[in-house]
Amino acid sequence: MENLIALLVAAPLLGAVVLLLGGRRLDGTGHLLGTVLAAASFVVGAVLFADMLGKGAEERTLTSTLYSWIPVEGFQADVAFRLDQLSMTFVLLITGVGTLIHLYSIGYMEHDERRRRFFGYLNLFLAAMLLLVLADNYLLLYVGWEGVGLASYLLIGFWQHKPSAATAAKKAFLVNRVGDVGLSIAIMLMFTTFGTFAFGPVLSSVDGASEGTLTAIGLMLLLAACGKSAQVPLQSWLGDAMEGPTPVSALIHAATMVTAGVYLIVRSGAIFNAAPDAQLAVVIVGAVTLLFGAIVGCAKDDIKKALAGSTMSQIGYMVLAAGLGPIGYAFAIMHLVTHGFFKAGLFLGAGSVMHGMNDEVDMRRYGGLRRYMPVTFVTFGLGYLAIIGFPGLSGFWSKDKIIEAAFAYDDGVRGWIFGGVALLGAGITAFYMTRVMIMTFFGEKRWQPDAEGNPPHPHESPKSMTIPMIVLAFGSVFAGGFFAVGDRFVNWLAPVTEFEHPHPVISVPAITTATVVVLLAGAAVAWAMYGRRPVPVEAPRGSLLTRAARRDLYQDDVNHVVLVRGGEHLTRSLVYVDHTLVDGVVNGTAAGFGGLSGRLRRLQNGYARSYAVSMFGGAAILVAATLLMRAV
Amino acid sequence: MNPVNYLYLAALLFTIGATGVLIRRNAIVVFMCIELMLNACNLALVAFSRMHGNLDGQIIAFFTMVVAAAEVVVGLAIIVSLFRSRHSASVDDASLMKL
Amino acid sequence: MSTLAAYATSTGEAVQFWILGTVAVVGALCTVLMRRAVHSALCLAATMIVLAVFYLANGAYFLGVVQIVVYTGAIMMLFLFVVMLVGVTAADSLKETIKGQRWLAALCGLGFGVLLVAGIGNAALRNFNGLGAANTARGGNVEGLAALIFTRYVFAFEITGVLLITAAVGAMVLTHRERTERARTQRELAEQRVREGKHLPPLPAPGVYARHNAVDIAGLLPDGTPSELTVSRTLRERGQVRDVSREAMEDLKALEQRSEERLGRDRAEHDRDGQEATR
Amino acid sequence: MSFPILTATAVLPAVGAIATAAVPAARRTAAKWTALLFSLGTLVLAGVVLARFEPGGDRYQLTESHAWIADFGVRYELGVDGIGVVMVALTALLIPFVIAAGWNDADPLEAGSRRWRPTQGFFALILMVEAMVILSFEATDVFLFYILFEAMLIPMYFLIGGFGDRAHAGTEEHAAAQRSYAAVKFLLYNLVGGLIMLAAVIGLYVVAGSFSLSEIAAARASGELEMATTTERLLFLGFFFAFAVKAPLWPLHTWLPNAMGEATAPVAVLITAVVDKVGTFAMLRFCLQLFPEASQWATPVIVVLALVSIVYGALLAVGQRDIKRLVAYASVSHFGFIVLGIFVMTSQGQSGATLYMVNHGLSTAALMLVAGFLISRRGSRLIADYGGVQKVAPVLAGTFLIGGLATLSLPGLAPFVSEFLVLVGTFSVYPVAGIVATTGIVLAALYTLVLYQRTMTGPVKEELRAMPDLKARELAVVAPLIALLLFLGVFPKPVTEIVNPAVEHTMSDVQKQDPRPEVEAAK
Repeated sequence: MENLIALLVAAPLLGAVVLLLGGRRLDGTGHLLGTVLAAASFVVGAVLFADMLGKGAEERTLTSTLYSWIPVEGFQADVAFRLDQLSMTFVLLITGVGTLIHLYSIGYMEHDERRRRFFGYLNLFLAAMLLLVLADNYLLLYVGWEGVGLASYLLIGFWQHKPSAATAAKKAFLVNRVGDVGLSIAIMLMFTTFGTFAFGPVLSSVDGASEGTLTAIGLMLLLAACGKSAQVPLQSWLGDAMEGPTPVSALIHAATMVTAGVYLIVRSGAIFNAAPDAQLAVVIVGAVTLLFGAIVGCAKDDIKKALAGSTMSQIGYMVLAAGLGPIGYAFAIMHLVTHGFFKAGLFLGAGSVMHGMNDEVDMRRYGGLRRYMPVTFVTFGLGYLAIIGFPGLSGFWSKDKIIEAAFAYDDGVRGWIFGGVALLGAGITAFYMTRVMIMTFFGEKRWQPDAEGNPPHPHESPKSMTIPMIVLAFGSVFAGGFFAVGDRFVNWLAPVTEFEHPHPVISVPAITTATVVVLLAGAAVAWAMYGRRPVPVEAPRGSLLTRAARRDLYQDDVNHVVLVRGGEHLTRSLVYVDHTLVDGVVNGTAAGFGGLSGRLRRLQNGYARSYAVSMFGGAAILVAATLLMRAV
Repeated sequence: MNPVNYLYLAALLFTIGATGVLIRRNAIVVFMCIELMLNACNLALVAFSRMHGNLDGQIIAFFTMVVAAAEVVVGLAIIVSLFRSRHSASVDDASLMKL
Repeated sequence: MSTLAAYATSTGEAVQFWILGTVAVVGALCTVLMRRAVHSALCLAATMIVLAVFYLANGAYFLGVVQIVVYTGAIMMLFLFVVMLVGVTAADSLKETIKGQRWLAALCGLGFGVLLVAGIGNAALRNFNGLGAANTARGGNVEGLAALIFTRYVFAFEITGVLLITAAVGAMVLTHRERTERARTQRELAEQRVREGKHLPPLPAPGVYARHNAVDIAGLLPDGTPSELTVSRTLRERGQVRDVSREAMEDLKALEQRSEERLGRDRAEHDRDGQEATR
Repeated sequence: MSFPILTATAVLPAVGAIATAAVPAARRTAAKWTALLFSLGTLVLAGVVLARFEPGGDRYQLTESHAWIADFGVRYELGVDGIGVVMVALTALLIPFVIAAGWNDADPLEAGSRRWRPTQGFFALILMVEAMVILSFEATDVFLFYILFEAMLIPMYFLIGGFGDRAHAGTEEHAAAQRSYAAVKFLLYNLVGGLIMLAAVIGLYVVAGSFSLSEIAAARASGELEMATTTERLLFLGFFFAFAVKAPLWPLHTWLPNAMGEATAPVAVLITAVVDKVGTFAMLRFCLQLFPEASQWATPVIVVLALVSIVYGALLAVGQRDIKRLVAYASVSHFGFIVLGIFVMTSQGQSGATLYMVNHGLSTAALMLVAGFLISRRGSRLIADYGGVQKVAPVLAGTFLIGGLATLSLPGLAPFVSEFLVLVGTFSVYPVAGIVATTGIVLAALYTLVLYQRTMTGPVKEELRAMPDLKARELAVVAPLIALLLFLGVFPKPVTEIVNPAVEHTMSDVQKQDPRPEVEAAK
């Protein structure tokens, strides 16, 4: 069984290699190959899952060491895999959703001449993401971590001829790199503290290390998670990342890659448990991002960017839960999985809408689409209900648990604050998702012709696109309930992540009621604002908050002024300094010698008599020297 | 009188000759000044010969004369051919020793 | 003779040194300072003769004679010969053209002289052996020199012999111009003149005046300026052409003035005569 | 006595240089093939050396020793340790690529140009450089090393000054002036360094009475040879200065951008990937081994200089408008990492530094050679003259991206392994320095991706519409490099196995131990 683990990674990797090196011969069949290999990986995952279910809870962890990667004195890094319940969850999510999105992409990318390469990149992403969750040490995790970053870079910038796509790709990679610095430093700290960075030894010897060191490691891991999972303050890339094709947004920037930060925190739970300050930082980051993403999501008119804001916000929930410690880890992962279903479904629905609307993304130019795209409408609607936490659907089960856990944080003021934030977030979520729903599928048609003047002809998407949407909709509806009933999911993960029952500051039924009330209120407000009045095609100027939210609460502007402009000035002045000062000193010396030589050259006037004078003077000096030496 | 005075005289003549070489532009006169310097050296050598009581100084003076004769022959030949080509015997006219 | 060569100088030698030494220094200075090369050469010859006397006085009889024969007799004559060849009467300008050269030269000369004098003055040169023994050891100065030249210095001697021959050949090579083509006949020269179209007739004759040697006086053109063509190029280059153009005009002017005076006086006389006649 | 294989690795390219130069002027292709075959032969010999080298054996292996200048105790002494053998292999490996990449670079320019470009000379000079670099990696006699260290400047000078990049702004005369400026600057910088080193070499002989590395090191280790503290420090500085110019370390780096900018891309690779490595290699072999105490004394300053190099080089790379100068400044940054790894004196740092030398050679070669192919197509070195290349030449863009990703040390590619080892090695003794150096990876991403974005993505520029993709020859140059980068990225063990024992030796030279971890982790 251990040997199958490598196969999980190898299958999509093989696909990536073949598709990227294969050349145009594979243009006709490449997408099928990519999809088949992704599905093969899912099948292997399913086999391993079945095997795992057959074992006792404590014997479910599989490890497999392939070979010694970097053997250096005192520094041993292996290519080793660990498959436990946590990784298994991710493997199934990644390969499952991944396969569906491969399927979807066959239709979505049908007219793109570079479809083969797209599938190559998707396979590369799958391989890297699986490596990330299967790695048995932090360094190998780092490889996967950067690998998904690369795949994300390639896929965001897939339409490279669009300067905005290329810029967005670069931005995503760079912001992620800032997070990577955190991961690097965390690994180095682990190495100096424990002499190793393999999961087992590090996590089991946490007790020996000082709390300060652990807090430092925790904060660095948090920085890494912020980069990858688009948490404040490194969230700015996610909105721009929507420049990529929609399946990419669904797979990478909603369901899987952006949740890697949550995985990292949960995986390193032992470290965070021993460093409460770091945990607090995680919770704060989660809470802030939760509100930040939700507010941004309220103001965006671009359907994908609104969904991106929502993603940010939902991951904020997960990070918040992960920061709560053993009471939250399992819920974080549970929300991660349900979110994977409904958010991927929502994105695919959005893609389907765009597909039918000449790639229009502005929701103000949609309207009344429910009659033209019934399947999309239904699946999107189910996803919508799931995400706002409508009782009974997936999102309700997972989000409600997180809100409960947040109220249970620290029994006191903190519980109230973070519980309140989580509750407020649920309300805002209901508001902006209802807004998206209404603007897209209800109301009157506000369709506009595209740049070439063709009016849109909305139509239902082909089967290859609708089937994945339907499957995901099933997940959106039933997964949460399946997980939550009898604490199945919690029990499944508990051996890895530990679990404690949360004790909220107020009673659980009260919280549940409050949640339902808040989300109904949010939805009602949205209905009042967008459902009962016509939506203007041109966006109104809006309030101060709306304008700020449209601009991502000015975070990009701050980045631009501080980092981009500042950086430009810095590099420009450094280039100047290098040229004038560092080089100038040398060139100045050279010029000085040149000038001196020029002066001295005049002594060489060509007149023999002049030379004779110098000879004579030299002779005189020699005589003088001789006499002096004799005299001394 | 001390025979050292011959040395003083030789030094004086040598200096005058050297200064002449530096001052004059006419190649022939420059040559004469060089001869003057050589003669001054000869005088000193002869005086040394007398002081030390052996003849080696005179031998060297003798060789000096021979070499001076050879040098004059070649030098004057050079001056003549220079004059032929340049219609001038000034040493400053031959200032090609620079870039 | 042997006493002369001894280290103790006699009063006579002292007197001779001071007189002839002065002459030698003056001769040397004149060599440097005379404007005409020929004068320099003569002054140098005088200095050399004085030096010959000093050699004799120092007991270097052979060298003294050689100095007169070789230096004064041969080398200086060679100098004079070349001076004549190059232009005997051309006077050099003593104006310095290289900036600072004269000052530097003077400074170096003075410094060097002072250094030499100081060096000699500092040297311990008090005990002289005198040349007597050396000069008489083999029977005389010449024999003594000969013994040395042909024994210890024989290689140097032979090499200087080679050097002399080389120098003689070198001088010939340097000054000799090989005629590489046949000399042109008079006819060819004439034809060339016709082809070039200048001076077809013979060059104009120099000016001829009764009072002058005519060759060095340029003939005058109709406007009274001298014509370059009428005098030899060599004379021109030496600057020995005399310009009489102004002289002639002045002569004429003087003549006219004189005749004016004469005529004026005549007229006055005539007037007076006339007045007297009318009276 | 066994076959002198080390001498052979240097003699073969030297013979090749003569043979190439001797090919008649009209038969340019024959000369190219001669050069290529000789360089491949050298590669085979280097492979033999690598195979005969036993990682666990003596410190110096395959040694040769002959008297040379007996009066001064100068010997012709060769021998390779793990680091040397790796560097020899790297050099022998890269030269065939350099030759193949520069296949047409030295052809005569179009008619009407007055510049004379002797094709034979170009390839002969490259082989000459190879011979000297290889021998300098093998020399264990300080004097012999010094001679080679200086002598390799001569062919390099002519390669830089004589065979400029065809792509240049402005007139031919202006370009020639730039080129000669670059060549003279290269020469002067290195000569000044060499001069100071010569003084130190002589000083070492005066103090130690020998030029033999092993003798001096043994005498030092056994305590027979006592050096006064000041003497040792001065000698160390003399050596270090020369190597820091060569490496190049801030602020002695400014010759590199000029030289790399003006030279043809293969020669630029030769400079940065091969010749400059002699500097860092010599720091490891001579500075640390001969002057361990002084090396430790100077470590704080050198670490700071290396950090400045890393950050400064990267920032300047961001600010460049010229592709080749950008790569040059990136190299300055990378050399900062190498020097950092050498002087933090931990096993990880030194293994990383050695590995870095190899990986930087490969990654810079890949990036620079592809950049050279790109530049030769458009005839411009300015980034602003490009755009949208990805659309017309996807293979070229792809290889360029991989070269760039290697430069920014993406995990999975070889440079990551070495960079991380250097960082870990640094962090374990100087945490702050480690953190500062880590920020270099963000800047590396910045300059690489900005370069890629501006040249390869966006709308296609009008002038580039007809640009051809990589030809077979060019692909044959780049593909093996990329394959190696990938291979060493996922499986660096073959190299680390050879390097590790040598690093242990060096660590014992400087009498340093790796810091123990705070907590003994449970197994």
